[in-house]
Amino acid sequence: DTFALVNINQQALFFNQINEGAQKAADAAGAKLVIFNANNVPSAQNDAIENYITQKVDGIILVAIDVNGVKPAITAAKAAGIPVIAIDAQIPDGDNVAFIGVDNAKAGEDIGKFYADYVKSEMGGAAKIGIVGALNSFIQNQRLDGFKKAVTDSGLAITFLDTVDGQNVQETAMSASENLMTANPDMTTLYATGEPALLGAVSAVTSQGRTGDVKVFGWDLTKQVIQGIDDGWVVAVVQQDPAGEGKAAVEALVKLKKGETVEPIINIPVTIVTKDNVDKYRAMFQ
Amino acid sequence: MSSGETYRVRMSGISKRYNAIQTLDDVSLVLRPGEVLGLVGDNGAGKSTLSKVLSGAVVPDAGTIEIDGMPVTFTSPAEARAARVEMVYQDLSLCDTVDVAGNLFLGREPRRRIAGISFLDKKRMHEQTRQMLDRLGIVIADTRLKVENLSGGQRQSIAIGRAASFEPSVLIMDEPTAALAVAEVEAVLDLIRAVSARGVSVILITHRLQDLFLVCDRIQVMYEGRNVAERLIGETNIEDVVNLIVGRKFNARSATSAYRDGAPA
Amino acid sequence: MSSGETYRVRMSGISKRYNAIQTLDDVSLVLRPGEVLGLVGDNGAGKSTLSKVLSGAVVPDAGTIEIDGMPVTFTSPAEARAARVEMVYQDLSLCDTVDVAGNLFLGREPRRRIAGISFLDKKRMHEQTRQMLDRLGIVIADTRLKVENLSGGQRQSIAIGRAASFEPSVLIMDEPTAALAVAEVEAVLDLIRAVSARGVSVILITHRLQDLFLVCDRIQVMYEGRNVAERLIGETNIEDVVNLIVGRKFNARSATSAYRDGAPA
Amino acid sequence: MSDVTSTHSAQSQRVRAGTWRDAVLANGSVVSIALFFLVVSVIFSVATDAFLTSPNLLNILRQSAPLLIVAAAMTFVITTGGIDLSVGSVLALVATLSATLLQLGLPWPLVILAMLALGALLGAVQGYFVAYEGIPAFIVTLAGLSVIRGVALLITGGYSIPIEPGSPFTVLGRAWLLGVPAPALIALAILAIAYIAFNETPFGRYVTGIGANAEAVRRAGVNTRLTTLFVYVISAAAAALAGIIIAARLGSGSSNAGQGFELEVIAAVVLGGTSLFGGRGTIVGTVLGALTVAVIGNGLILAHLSPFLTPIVTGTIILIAIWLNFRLFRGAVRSR
Amino acid sequence: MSDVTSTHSAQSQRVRAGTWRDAVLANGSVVSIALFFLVVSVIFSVATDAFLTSPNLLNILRQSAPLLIVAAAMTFVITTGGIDLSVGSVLALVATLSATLLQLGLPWPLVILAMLALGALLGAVQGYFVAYEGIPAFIVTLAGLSVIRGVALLITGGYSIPIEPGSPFTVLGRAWLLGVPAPALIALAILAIAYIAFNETPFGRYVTGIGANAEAVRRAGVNTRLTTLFVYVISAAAAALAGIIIAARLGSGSSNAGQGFELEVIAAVVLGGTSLFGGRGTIVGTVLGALTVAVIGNGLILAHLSPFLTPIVTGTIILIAIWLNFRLFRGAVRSR
Ligand SMILES: Nc1ncnc2c1ncn2[C@@H]1O[C@H](COP(=O)(O)OP(=O)(O)OP(=O)(O)O)[C@@H](O)[C@H]1O
Ligand SMILES: Nc1ncnc2c1ncn2[C@@H]1O[C@H](COP(=O)(O)OP(=O)(O)OP(=O)(O)O)[C@@H](O)[C@H]1O
Ligand SMILES: [Mg+2]
Ligand SMILES: [Mg+2]
Repeated sequence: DTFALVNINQQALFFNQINEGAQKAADAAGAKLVIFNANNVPSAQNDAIENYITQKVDGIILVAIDVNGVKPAITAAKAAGIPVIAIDAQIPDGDNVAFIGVDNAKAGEDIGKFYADYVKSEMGGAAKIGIVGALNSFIQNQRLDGFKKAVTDSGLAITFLDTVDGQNVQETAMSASENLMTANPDMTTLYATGEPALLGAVSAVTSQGRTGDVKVFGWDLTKQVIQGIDDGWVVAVVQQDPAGEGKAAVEALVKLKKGETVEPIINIPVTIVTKDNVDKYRAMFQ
Repeated sequence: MSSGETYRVRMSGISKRYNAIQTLDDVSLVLRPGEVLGLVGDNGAGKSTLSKVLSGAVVPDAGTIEIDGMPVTFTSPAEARAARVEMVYQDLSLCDTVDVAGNLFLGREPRRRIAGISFLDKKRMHEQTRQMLDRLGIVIADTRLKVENLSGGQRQSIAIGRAASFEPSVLIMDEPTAALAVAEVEAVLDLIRAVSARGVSVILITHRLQDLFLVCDRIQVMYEGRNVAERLIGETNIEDVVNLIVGRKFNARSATSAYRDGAPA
Repeated sequence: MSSGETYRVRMSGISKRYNAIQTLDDVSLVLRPGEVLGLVGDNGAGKSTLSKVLSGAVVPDAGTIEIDGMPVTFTSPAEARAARVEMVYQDLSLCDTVDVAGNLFLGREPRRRIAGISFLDKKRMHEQTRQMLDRLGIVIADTRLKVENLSGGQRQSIAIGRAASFEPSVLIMDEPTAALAVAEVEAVLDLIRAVSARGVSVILITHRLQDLFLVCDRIQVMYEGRNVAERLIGETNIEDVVNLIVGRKFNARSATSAYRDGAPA
Repeated sequence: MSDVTSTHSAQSQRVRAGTWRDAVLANGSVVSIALFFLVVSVIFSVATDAFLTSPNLLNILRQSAPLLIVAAAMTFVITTGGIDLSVGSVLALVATLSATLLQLGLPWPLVILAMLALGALLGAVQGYFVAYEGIPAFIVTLAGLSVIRGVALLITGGYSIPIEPGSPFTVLGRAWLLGVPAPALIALAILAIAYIAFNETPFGRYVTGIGANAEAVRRAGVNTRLTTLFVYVISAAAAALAGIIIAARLGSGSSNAGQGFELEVIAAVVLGGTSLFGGRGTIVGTVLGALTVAVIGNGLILAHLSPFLTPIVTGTIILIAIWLNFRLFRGAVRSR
Repeated sequence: MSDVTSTHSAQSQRVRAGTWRDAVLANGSVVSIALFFLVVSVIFSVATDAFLTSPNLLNILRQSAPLLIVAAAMTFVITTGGIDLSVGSVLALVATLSATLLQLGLPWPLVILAMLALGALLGAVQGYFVAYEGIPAFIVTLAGLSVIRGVALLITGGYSIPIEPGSPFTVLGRAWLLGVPAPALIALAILAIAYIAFNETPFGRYVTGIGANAEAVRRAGVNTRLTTLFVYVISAAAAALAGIIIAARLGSGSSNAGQGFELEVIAAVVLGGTSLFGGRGTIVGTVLGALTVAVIGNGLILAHLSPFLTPIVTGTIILIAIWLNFRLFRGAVRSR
C-alpha cells in the first residue's frame, strides 16, 4: 500500500514529528509512505492531492493550511475512492473520513484557564499580558481566540496589551517580543501561540533581563523552554503529541484499507507541561 | 532680421542650468523656411542642449519659442514632433534591442486595424525600411538585425533615416556625419540640400567645418552657452569661423589647409 | 615588406564571423615602430573589429598576431594592455556613473598602501587628471563630475586622454576626433605627432580623410571585411583614397573640394 | 547627386544565408529553455508511470494556470525594466475579497468584474508612482506587497473564507470544457493575447523599447509614462484573474494564498530568457519557463522524492540545466 | 604645437560655485533617505515615550545588526548589477550548522571560522556561475536559495538545535561591550570596512564600474570576472556572519531562520538609493535604509499599533515618504 502525507512545512518541528510518527507506523504496517511539503502555500496542497489522485495512492493524510481551500481536492479524492484523513486542522464540512488531532480552540481555552488560575493564585488576580502570535496561521489564531475567551470568562483583572506578529520565524518573533517589552514596561505575563513564537519570546525575555518579572506561557517545548521552566519563569507550555497524530492517521488508513471503519473524530490529548511534569520531556530535547 | 518677417523658428532668451553649470545663457536662434543653419561651437558650448530644447527633449528654465509665428511650449518631444520638428540626436537615441525597422519607425509604426485593434504592419515596415535605407545609400544586410550589433556608422545612418523620412518642417541634425564614411557623408549632405529645397528648415550641428560651406545658408556660433556670432555663408570663410569658435586667432591646419590657396589666410 | 624586418605589430590571416556576417576575412596588418597608419574604409568595413582584435577586446576565429616579432594571443584586453597596446574605442567605453578622474585612471588607479592594503590615492588622481586634461586642451570644469553628464566631445576627450597617457607602445585610435571641435581636433593631431615622434606606433581610424594627410605615414584601406589597398602617404592623394574606400570612381565634394586646386583631379 | 545607391543596395556578398545554427543562436534563450523543458519532461516520463498520462498533463496545466497568466503579464513589466513584487498579495486580496463578496450574496459575474477592476486599480496606483513619480518599481511594489496583503489579512482576520460549493463562481476553477480544465483554457486565451500584444502591436514594441532606452522612446514622441503605467495595470489585473481562479478552484479565499508567488513568477520569466535589465523579453520563453517549474514540481512528487530533498533537487536541476544550455549556446544570451 | 591650452585651462566663467542646494541635489538619494529617517525618528520620539531611550535605541541596533551587515555586502552585489537571493538561506544553514557543530563539541572559534569559510565557499560557487558562466544572478541565487535552505532542513530535520547557554559562542550575540551590544559593535566594524572598501579602494571603484559598463572595465584590463565572483563571496560571508550572530543571540539554530530575509535586505539597499540596474551604490544610504526599516518596525510596536495594521502602515509610510522626497528632489534620482 502507498499512503501520501501532505504537510504544511518542514521548518517547524511539529510537522516533522507528524512525519516521523506516520513513518514509523507505516514501516510497522509494511506500507509505503510518501510525504509532500507545501511550504506554506495553500494551493500547493491541492496540487499535490490532485497529483496523488492521478497516481492512485491508497490513502491521503492531510495537514491543511487553508481548511476551506482543500475541500475540493478532498472531494475529488473521495470521488476517486481514496480516503483522506485530516490531521491537526479540522476541515469544516469536509469529505474527509476522519479528523485526528488537537482541538486547538479547546486547548487554547485549557491553557487560558490554567493561566487565569495561576494569575489568581500567584499574582493576586491581576496581570498584564502581551501576546506573540503568527497572524497568518489559522490554528495559532484559534489558540489565541480560545485563550482570550477563557481569560475573559474568568473575570479577573487581566489587561491584554499588544499582540505582535512573529510570522512563525524565530528571529522575527524575538525582535517583536523585545519591542513588545520595551513598549510595555509594566507587562507581567506573556503568551506565545507556537514554537517559533515561544522560542523567540524566551530569547527576548532573557536578552532584556526580564526573567524576574515576566512569566511566560505558550505552546510547544524546546530545550530553551525547558530551561526556562527549570528556572521558574516559564510557567506552562501546551505540549502536543504530533507523532501520535501521525501514527494514528496511518493506523486509521490501514484499518480502512482492511475494510474496517474508524471514528470520524479522534482526539489526541494535549498536556500542559509545568515544573511538575517536565522531566518526562527532557529526553526528547537532548 | 526685422521683426516683421515670419520665421519658421524663433527662439529667444533660452536659458538652462544644470546644477553648477549654466549650460545655456539667454540664447536666441531664428530659422527661415527652407534655410540651412550651421550651428557651431566648441565642445560643451551648449549646441546639443539648445537643439534639444527645440525638439522638446529638454525643458528650458526660461525663454520663448515661436514656430511659424505661433508661440509654443514643448514639455515633451511628442509635442515637438506634433509641430513637425524632428531631430537626429548626437547620442543617436536608438533602442539597442529593437531591430532596424523598429527603430526607424519608432513611434510611427505602420498599422493594420483588425477588429478595431491596431497591429503592427511588419511586412510594410520592413519593405519601407529597405526603400528608405536604399534611398540614403545605407548598407545594412537585414532590416531584422538588432541595432546593437551594427557598426557606428550604420547606427548613425538609422538615426538620420528616422528623422528625415517623415516630412518634418524643421530638421535638426546634431553631428549627423560624425561616424560616417565618405560616401555616406555625401549622401547626407545631398539629403540636406534636397530637403531644404523642398522647404524644410534645417539646423546642422557639425565639427566638419568644410561641410558647412557646402550646404549652409548661414552660420551661428556659440561659446560657453552664449550666442557670440552669426554670419551669412557668403560673408565668411573657414578661418573666420575657426577663430569665432575658438574665441581668438587660431591656426587649425586640419580645417583650413584646404582653403589656404583660395581664401585669405 | 620583407619578412626580415621586425615590425612592432604584425597581424595576418585574421578572420572573424558574427552569425551570418563574415566581419573579417583573412585580413593582415603591419605596423612599424613610430609609424602612424591610417586605417580607412566604408561604414561596416570591419575597421573597429580588426582593431579590437589587436586590443584584445575581440578574440578572432583565426589568424596570428606578432608584437615585436613575438607571437602573442590576446584572450582579454588585460593581456593586450600588458603588451602595452592601448585603444580609444569608438563607443568610448566609459563608465557613465564614475567621475572623470576615475574613468581616466580606470584599471590603473594611483594607490597608497596603508597597512598592506592599497587604497585609492584620490588626491593624486584628481591632480594628475587636471594636468592631463590641460595638456590635451580639454575644458572640463570639475574632475569630480560623472561622465554621463558631459557633452559628446568632452566624453571623447576623456577616452583619448586615458589611452594616450600611459606610455603605450601601440596606440589605436578608433575615430577619436568624431565628436571633437576644431581646436580639440588639432590637439589630438598634435598628440599623434608627438607620440609617434617618441616611437609609439599609432593606428588612426578616421573618416576625416584630410587628417590622414596631416599625420599618417601610410594608409590601409578595408572593404567588406578584406584588405583592398595600401598606400604610402606620399604616393597617394585624397581622391585616390576616396575611390579606394568607395570601390569605384567617386566624386566627394566634402572631402576633395579642398584639394582640387593643388592635387591631380 | 552622386549615385552611391546603385552598388550599395545590392546585398553584400559576405552575408551568408542564415543557417540553422544561426537561428538557434539568435533565439538562444528560448531554444535553451525549450530543450531543457523537453529533457525534464522525457526524464519524468521514463522515471514515473503517471507523468505521461493525459489526466496528469491536464492537471499540470490546471495547476500552472495562475502562474502562466501572471508570468505572461510580468513579462511585460520586466521587459520595461520594471518589476512587480505585489502580484502574490493582489492574488491573496482578490481571493479573500471575492469569497467575502460572494458570502455577502453579490452575483458572481459582478464579483468577477469588480475583482478585475480592483486589480487594475491597484496596478494603476502602483504604476502611477513608478511611471509618473519616478520611484523605483522595486520599492513601490514592495510597499504594495506589504499593504495589500495587510488588507487581506485584516479582512479575514487570518481565517479562510469559504465559497458555497454550488456557486457558479467555482466553475471558473473546476469546470471542464472540451476535455480541458477551465483554468487551462483561460490561461491559453490570456497567453495568446499576451503573445500578440507583445509581438504584433505598437504597445509591445514600446514596452521593449522602454526597457532598452526609455529616453529614446520618449524622444520618438511616445507617451512612455502611460505605457509604463499600463504594464502595471496588466500585471495586477492578471494577478486578480489568478486570484479568482485560485479562489474558484479551492472554493475558499485565504489571505495566505500566493505567498512567495512573486518570486516564482519572476523565476519563470527570467528562466524563459527575459532580461531583468529590460529590453529583452519573450512570451514563448516565459510560458516554457513556467511550465518547466510546474513540471519539475509535479514530477518530483510523482517520483516520490523525499520532501527534504525536493528543494535541493529542484534548485540543482535548474542550475545544472541552465548551465549546460549556456555552455551549448555560449554567447547567445547576454549575461546581464 | 598650437597653444590652445592657455585659455582653456582657466576655469570656465559660467561655472558657479557649488551651492548647498547643488550638493543636496547631487546626493539626492542619500539626503532623501536621511531626511526620511530623521522624520520617522522624530515622529516616534514624540508619539511614544519609550522610543528615545537608550535601551530601546541599543535594542534597535542589536536587532538590526544582521540586516545592516548583509545589506552592506549586498550593496556591492547590487552595484555590480547583480542580486543575491540566497542570503536568507545561507544565514539559516550557518545558524543550524554552527549549533550542530557546537553540539558535537567543536571549539567555538573553530566553528566561527569554519562557518565564515563555508559562507565564502557558497558565495564563490554562486559567483562562479554568475561571473564565469554568465548565468543571470537571479537564477543562480534563486537556485542557491532553494538548495541551501534544503540542506539546512535536511541537517536539522526541522528541529531547532539548541546551543548551550554557557557557551562562549553566545557572547557574540548577547554580550555588552562599553555599554553597546556586541552585535552592534560587529555591525559597526563591518560597516566601516564596507564604506572604506566601497569608496576608497580600487575594488570598490571596479564594482561601480562593472555596474555602469562591465565591458569598459574589462577593456581597461581589469579582471572583471574575478571582481564579480568576489562580490558574491562577500555577500555570502556576510550572511554567514549574520547567521552566527542570530544563532548566538537565540541560543539555537533553526532552519526557518532568515525566511524572506533576502527581500528585506534588498529593500534596505534600494531604499538607500542604490540602483538595481547597477553602477550607482552608496553604503551610507544602505545603512540609513536598513535603520529606517528597523525603526519603523520598532516604533509601530511601541506605538501599540494593531498587528493587523502593521504591514499596511509600514508599506504606506515607506511609499509616502519616498514619494515626498522624490517630489522635493525631483530629478535628483534617476527613475531606474
Ligand atoms: N543632463 C546634464 N546634466 C549636467 N550637465 C549637463 C547635462 N547636459 C549637458 N550638460 C553640460 O552642459 C554643457 C553643454 O553640453 P552640450 O552637450 O550642449 O554641449 P555641445 O555644445 O553639444 O558639445 P559637443 O560639441 O561636445 O557635443 C556641458 O558642459 C555639459 O557638461
Ligand atoms: N558583436 C557583433 N555582432 C554581430 N555583428 C557585428 C558585431 N560587431 C560587428 N558586427 C558587424 O560587423 C561589421 C563590421 O563592423 P565594424 O564595427 O568593425 O565596422 P567599422 O568598419 O568600424 O564601421 P564604422 O566606420 O561604421 O565604425 C558590421 O556589419 C557589423 O554589423
Ligand atoms: Mg553636442
Ligand atoms: Mg567602427
